[in-house]
Amino acid sequence: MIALLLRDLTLAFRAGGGFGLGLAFFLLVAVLVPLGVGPESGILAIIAPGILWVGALLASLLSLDRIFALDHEDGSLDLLATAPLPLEGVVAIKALAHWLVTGLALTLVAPLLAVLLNLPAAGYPWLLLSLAVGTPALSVIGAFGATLTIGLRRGGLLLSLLVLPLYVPTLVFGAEVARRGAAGMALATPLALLAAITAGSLALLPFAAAAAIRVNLR
Amino acid sequence: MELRVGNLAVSRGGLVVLEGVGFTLHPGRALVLRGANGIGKTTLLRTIAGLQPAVCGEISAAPECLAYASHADGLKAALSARANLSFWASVFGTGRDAAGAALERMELTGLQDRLAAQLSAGQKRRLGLARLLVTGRPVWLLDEPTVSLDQAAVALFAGVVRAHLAAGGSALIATHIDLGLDEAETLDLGAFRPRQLRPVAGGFGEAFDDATGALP
Amino acid sequence: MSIWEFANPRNFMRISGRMLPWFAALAVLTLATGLIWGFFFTPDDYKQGATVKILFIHVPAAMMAINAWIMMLVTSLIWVIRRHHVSALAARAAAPAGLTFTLIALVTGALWGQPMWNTWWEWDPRLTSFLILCLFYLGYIALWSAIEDPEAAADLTGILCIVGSVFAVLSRYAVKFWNQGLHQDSTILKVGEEDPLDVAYYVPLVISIVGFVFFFIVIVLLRTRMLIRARRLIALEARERVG
Amino acid sequence: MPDLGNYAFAVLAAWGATLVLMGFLLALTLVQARRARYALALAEERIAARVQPKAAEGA
Repeated sequence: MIALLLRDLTLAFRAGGGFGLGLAFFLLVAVLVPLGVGPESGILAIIAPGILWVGALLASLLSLDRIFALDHEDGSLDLLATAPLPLEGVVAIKALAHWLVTGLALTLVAPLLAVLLNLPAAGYPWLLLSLAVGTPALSVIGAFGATLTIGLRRGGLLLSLLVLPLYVPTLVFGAEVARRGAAGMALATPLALLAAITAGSLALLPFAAAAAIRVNLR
Repeated sequence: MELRVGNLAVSRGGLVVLEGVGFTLHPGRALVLRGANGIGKTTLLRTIAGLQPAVCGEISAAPECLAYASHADGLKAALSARANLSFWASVFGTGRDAAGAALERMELTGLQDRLAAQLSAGQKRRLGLARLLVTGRPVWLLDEPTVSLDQAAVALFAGVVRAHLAAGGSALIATHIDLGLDEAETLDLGAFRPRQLRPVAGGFGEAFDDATGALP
Repeated sequence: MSIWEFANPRNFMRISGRMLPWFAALAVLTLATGLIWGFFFTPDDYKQGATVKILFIHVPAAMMAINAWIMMLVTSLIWVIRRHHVSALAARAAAPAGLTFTLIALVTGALWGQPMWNTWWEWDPRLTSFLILCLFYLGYIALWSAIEDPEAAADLTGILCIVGSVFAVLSRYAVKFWNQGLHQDSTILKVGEEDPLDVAYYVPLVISIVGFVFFFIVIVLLRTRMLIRARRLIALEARERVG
Repeated sequence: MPDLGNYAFAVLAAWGATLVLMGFLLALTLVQARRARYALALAEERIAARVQPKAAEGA
C-alpha cells in the first residue's frame, strides 16, 4: 500500500505528472477573477471564500482522469488487480495520492491567494480548515467518477459532467464554512456537515469505485 | 501448487469462445496453450487469473498463487527500471533484494538506473517479465511472453522459466514460439471451440437473441 | 403472474405491446381533461392572477422529474441485484423523459418567477436542486451512450445512479441550507389546512398529474421496447459476424 | 380563450414550452422506435433467408 502511494506521488512529481498543473490553475483563477470583477477590495473580500473554493474544486477536477486512465492504458491496473492488494484499498490509496498532490497543496497555497483577494483576517483559519476537511471528499468522489470512465478514450469531458453534480454538497458546505468564518458568524453546523460528507465518502465510495473497476476490467 | 481447471467456459464480448476446457498443471510442469489468433488464449488466461468471471467451470488454484503477465508490461515510463521492479517487489512483499536478483536474472543490472521510457521494446519486455520473479508466486500465467524478444533473450527467458519449474513452480504459457522446454506439454485450444458460437447465459446477448424467432 | 415475468424480454414485449394502447388512451384522456380544465375553466388567483394556470404543468412536471429518477434508482437496483436486463433498459428509457420533465419544471418555473418575484432566475433552493438534477440526468444519459459494451454500460450507469441518488439527496439538503428561498411550500397535500389550495385548482391539478404519470408510462414503455429491439439487432448482427 | 390579463406572455410561453418539449420527446421516441423496428425487421428477414436454405439442405 505504501509502495503504491509512493509510486503515485513520485509519478505525480515527475515531468508530465500534473502536480504543478492544478496549482497553476488555482493561481490563474485567483489572478483572473479580480481582473474580471474589478479591483474593489470590498467586493473581492465578499466573494473570496467562494472563488477560492470553486478554484480548488476545478483544480482538483483537472487531474482526475489521470488517476486510473494511465494505469489502465499501460496495463498496470490489470496487474494491480491480481496483486495482493484489495481493489478498495487501491482506490483509497490513489485518492489519497491525488489529495496529497492537489487538495493538500491547494490548501497550503490558499492563504497566499486569499491575500490577493482581500480575504478578511478572521477568515484565514476557517478557509484553511474548510479546505483541509473538504478537499479529501473532492479527491475520493473524483476517484469514483474516474473509475466509471476508465475504459473510455476521451473520458475527460464526460468525467467532469459526471463528477460536478456529485461535488455540489461538498462545495456548498465548504464554501459556507469559509464564508461564515470570514464574516465572523457561527459555523459549527456546516463544518460538521462537511466533515460528515468527507467521512461518508471516504468510508463508502472506495467500494463503489472498486466495483466499477472490476466491471471495466472484465 | 497444483492448478486444476475443469469444464471451464470463458466469454468475450458476450459470446462463449471456449468451453469444456480442462487440464491439470502439476508443480514442475509447464503447459503451452496453442491456437489461432482470436481463439481466446488471452481470455482464458485472464479468466484463470481472476480478472473476469468464468461462464462456468472450476479453477482450483486461488488467485493468491497466480502471477499473471499480460501483453502490456505495466511499466511506468517516468520511473527507472529498478524503481519499476522495486514497486512490484514491495506490493508482493518479497523484499528489497528480490528486485536486484530479478534484474540480474534478466540481465538488466546494467540498465537498472535508466528510465523505462529509454529502454528498447525488448528490454521493456524483459523488465516486464522480471516482475514475475519478484511476485514469489508459484503458478505463472504468461500471455505471449516472447513478443519483441530476440533469440538470445528468448533463450534467457526459457532458462528462467526452467529454473522456476525446477524450483517446484509451474507455468501456463500462451505462445507461438517453441521455448524448448522439455517439461512442457501442449494443449490445442481449437478442440474447445464451441461448434456454434452462442451468447453467454444470463448475458445481454442471450436475453435478446434466443434464436427462437422474432420478437412479438 | 409474478412481476419477474417482465424480466424476460419476450414476455415484456408481448405484455407491453398489449398494454400500450390502453395506457396511450388513458394518457390522452387524462392529459386532455386536466390541461383543458386547467387552462380554460379555472378562475384567476386573487394574488397570482392568471399565472396560476402554470400550476397545472409546473407541478406535475416537477413531481415526475423526481419520480422518474426514483424509478431509475429502483430499476437500477433491480438490475444490480437480480440482473434482469429489461430492468437496466427501463432505467435507460426513463432518463430522457426525466430530463424533459426537469427542463419543463425549470422553464415554467422561470416564466412563473418573472412576474411573481420579478426575476427570471432566482437561486432558490428548489430551482437550484432542479438544475443539479438536470446535470445528473445529462451525466447519466451521456455515460450510457459513451460505453459500448452493453453489460458494462448497464453496470456502470447502475452504480452511478445509486451513488448519484445519495448525492442528489445530499445536494437537496445542502442547497436548502445554503438559501432558505422564496419558493412557496408545496401546498398540494395541505387541503383542509389554513391556506389550502383551492378545490377549484385541486381537481384539475390531480387529473393533470395523473395525465403526466400516464404520459411517462407510455414514453418509458415505447423507449424500453425500442431499446430491446436495438439490443436484439446488436445480438443478431454479432451472431451474423461470427457465422 | 380565457382572459389572461398582464400575464398572457408568462402563461402562454410556459404552456407553449411545455407542449413543445413534451411533443418533441414523444416525436423523438416514436421516430426512434420506428427506426429500431424497421432495422430489426430487416435483420430478421436477412437471417431467416440465410437459415432456410441451410435447413432445406439438411432435410
